[in-house]
Amino acid sequence: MSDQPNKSLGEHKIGEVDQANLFEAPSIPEQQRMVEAILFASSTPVTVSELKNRMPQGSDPAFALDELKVQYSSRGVNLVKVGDGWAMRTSADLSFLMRKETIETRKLSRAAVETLAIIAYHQPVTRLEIEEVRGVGVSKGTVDLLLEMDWIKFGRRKMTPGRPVTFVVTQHFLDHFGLESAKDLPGLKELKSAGLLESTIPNVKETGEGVDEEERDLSENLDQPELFEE
Amino acid sequence: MSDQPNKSLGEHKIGEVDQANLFEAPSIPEQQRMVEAILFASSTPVTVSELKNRMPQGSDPAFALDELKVQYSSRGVNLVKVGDGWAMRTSADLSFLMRKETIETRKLSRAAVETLAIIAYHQPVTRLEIEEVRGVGVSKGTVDLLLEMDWIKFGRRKMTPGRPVTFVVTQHFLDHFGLESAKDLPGLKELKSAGLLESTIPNVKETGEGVDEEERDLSENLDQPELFEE
Amino acid sequence: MSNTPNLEFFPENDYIAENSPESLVVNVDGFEGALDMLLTLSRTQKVDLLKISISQLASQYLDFVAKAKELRIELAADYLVMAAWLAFLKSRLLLPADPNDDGPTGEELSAILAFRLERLQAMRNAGAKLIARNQLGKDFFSRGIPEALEKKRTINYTLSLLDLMQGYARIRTRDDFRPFSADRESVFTMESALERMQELLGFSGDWNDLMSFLPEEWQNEPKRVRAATAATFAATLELVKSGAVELRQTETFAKIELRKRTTE
Repeated sequence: MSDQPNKSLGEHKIGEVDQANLFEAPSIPEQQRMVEAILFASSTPVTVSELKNRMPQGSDPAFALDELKVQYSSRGVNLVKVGDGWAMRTSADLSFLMRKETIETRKLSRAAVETLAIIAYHQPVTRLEIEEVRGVGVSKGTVDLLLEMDWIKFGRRKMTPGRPVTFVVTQHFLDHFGLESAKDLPGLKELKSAGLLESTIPNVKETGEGVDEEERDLSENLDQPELFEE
Repeated sequence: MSDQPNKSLGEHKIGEVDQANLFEAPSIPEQQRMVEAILFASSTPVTVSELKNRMPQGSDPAFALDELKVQYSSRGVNLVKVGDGWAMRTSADLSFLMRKETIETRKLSRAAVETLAIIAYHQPVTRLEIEEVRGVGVSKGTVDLLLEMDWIKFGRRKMTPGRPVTFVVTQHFLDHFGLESAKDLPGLKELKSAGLLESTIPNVKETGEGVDEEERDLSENLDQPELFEE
Repeated sequence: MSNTPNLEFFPENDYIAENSPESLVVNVDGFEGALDMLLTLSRTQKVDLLKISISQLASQYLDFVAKAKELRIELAADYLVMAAWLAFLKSRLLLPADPNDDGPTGEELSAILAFRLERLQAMRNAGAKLIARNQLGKDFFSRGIPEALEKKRTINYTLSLLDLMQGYARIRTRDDFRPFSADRESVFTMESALERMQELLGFSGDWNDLMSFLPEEWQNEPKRVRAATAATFAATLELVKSGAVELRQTETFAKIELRKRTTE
């Protein structure tokens, strides 16, 4: 919300457009208006390629998006990236105003939350792998519920005997939890470096004698509730 | 989206807020964010009094709305008044982005093909004459479709009782089929030699008593072998 | 090892419900399987997971299973599998390692169990963190009045000159058979002739000329006479077939006569 965008427009694009695509591409501010209109109108994320398809020839929605993201970052409505798509979402700090809009959701069972977390952090993951982590069978009802909520979907089959089907999280999952990608899951890095996202112990011989540094860090990490900052 | 809002904030309100309602009312930019978020998320237009109810004490949504309205006036989404309430709407000039145009290729119905063929071969021809040749009625939809496709148009009225309107083919029709004039259409003899006509060519003179001049002309036309080239 | 597990220590009070004086039913629903129970048991050691004594944990668990047996508590299969595995682990930890044995050492087995407990705990924490995040429809919102994408379908009709010509050829060919549909006025149908004959026969028992059965208005124009004659003759044949009428013709091109058949 400053004169920044205009500056960068001048630098990056307007010259190009004027010379090369004078009668083709709309001006950069126009392109921004178009991206704005399309994203505001849609309740689900819109991909860059879909934006491109809907905008006039020669448009560069990716560039317009970058600018808009900055402009909206301080507003009551923000431009957020969700997987491959972009969406307008109200700022989370204003949730107290939205009691009227709040949708009452059913509380998920512990099994469902754990299963969802395992799928999100281990994806793509087979049912058997989920069961191994939890030490107990995964009920059909739990998987069905998560599928029905459109939080998980079937991924590619594993190239292991039986070619079991895998589960992955959906774009709607990312959208629901305000994640740009599955890589932004809280604590993912720490879990990964601690080897806790492996299906087997990273190094059996070593762990038998002494726990290595990373694992010790993790355990401390887990005991200390982390503040999540976005 | 310029530095306007900041300017106006400074002039109009910030002073007031700072002095009078320091711990009560949110700052003007905050109030704008709130109004923005509420209007965005609401499923119905929101009135000023409803905004006031939902926002923290001391807020002045009417003022925030005025400011926002100006800010959004040049954007892809505008703040519009709907009845007593306010809502966000796509800018009218961008409504074309809200349409997804798909082009579907379809075969013309048999009735339409035959009607068009009769018009092309017999023009100018009245609806009644078309029906006589086809042996069945001609639906309004078929004629409308051909008119809409700009393949046929109304010709002169016939100088017969009732002065019925006639149909002729258009320039667009000729262009579409690469014909210089409707006379370039291959005659019945060519159709036959091309194997398109199974039975004998009927003698036009016999088909009825009231063959008018034009039809006779046509039949002569058809007897003269014309080369058809595409 | 003095830490003999007391069944009452389990978190929920309703964990064990008295069913009958002789048997207790363990509410295993409170736990998500044996691993979950081990994780819960490990918390009683009040140390962090990595410093936990696996051998102590194994003993706790085995004592629990033994006590359950003593009390005739039915345990799910996976609890028993875990018990067997832990018993094996304990024996490995107690006995000196056999240099000829290629199997995992007690320490390795312990590490595996510790890893599984850690991993489960980590996923449990991750799930809690996930659910604690801001959520769509609860903390942040999408557009309340989404504007639908209006789908406009443009239909492009295809028509080649060949289609057009074929269409025309089709109509012209059809013209050859037009009398069937076009000349309704001079058509006397067999159905109406049959109807008429049935009426007239009621009054006549003598031989009558077929032509006398033609309706008056069909006797003037040759075209109409032909049509009426054909229809009436066909109707007559139909009546003969059903046994209502007798038919005779004395010689070629002579009059065709008919009479009502009398039932004898």
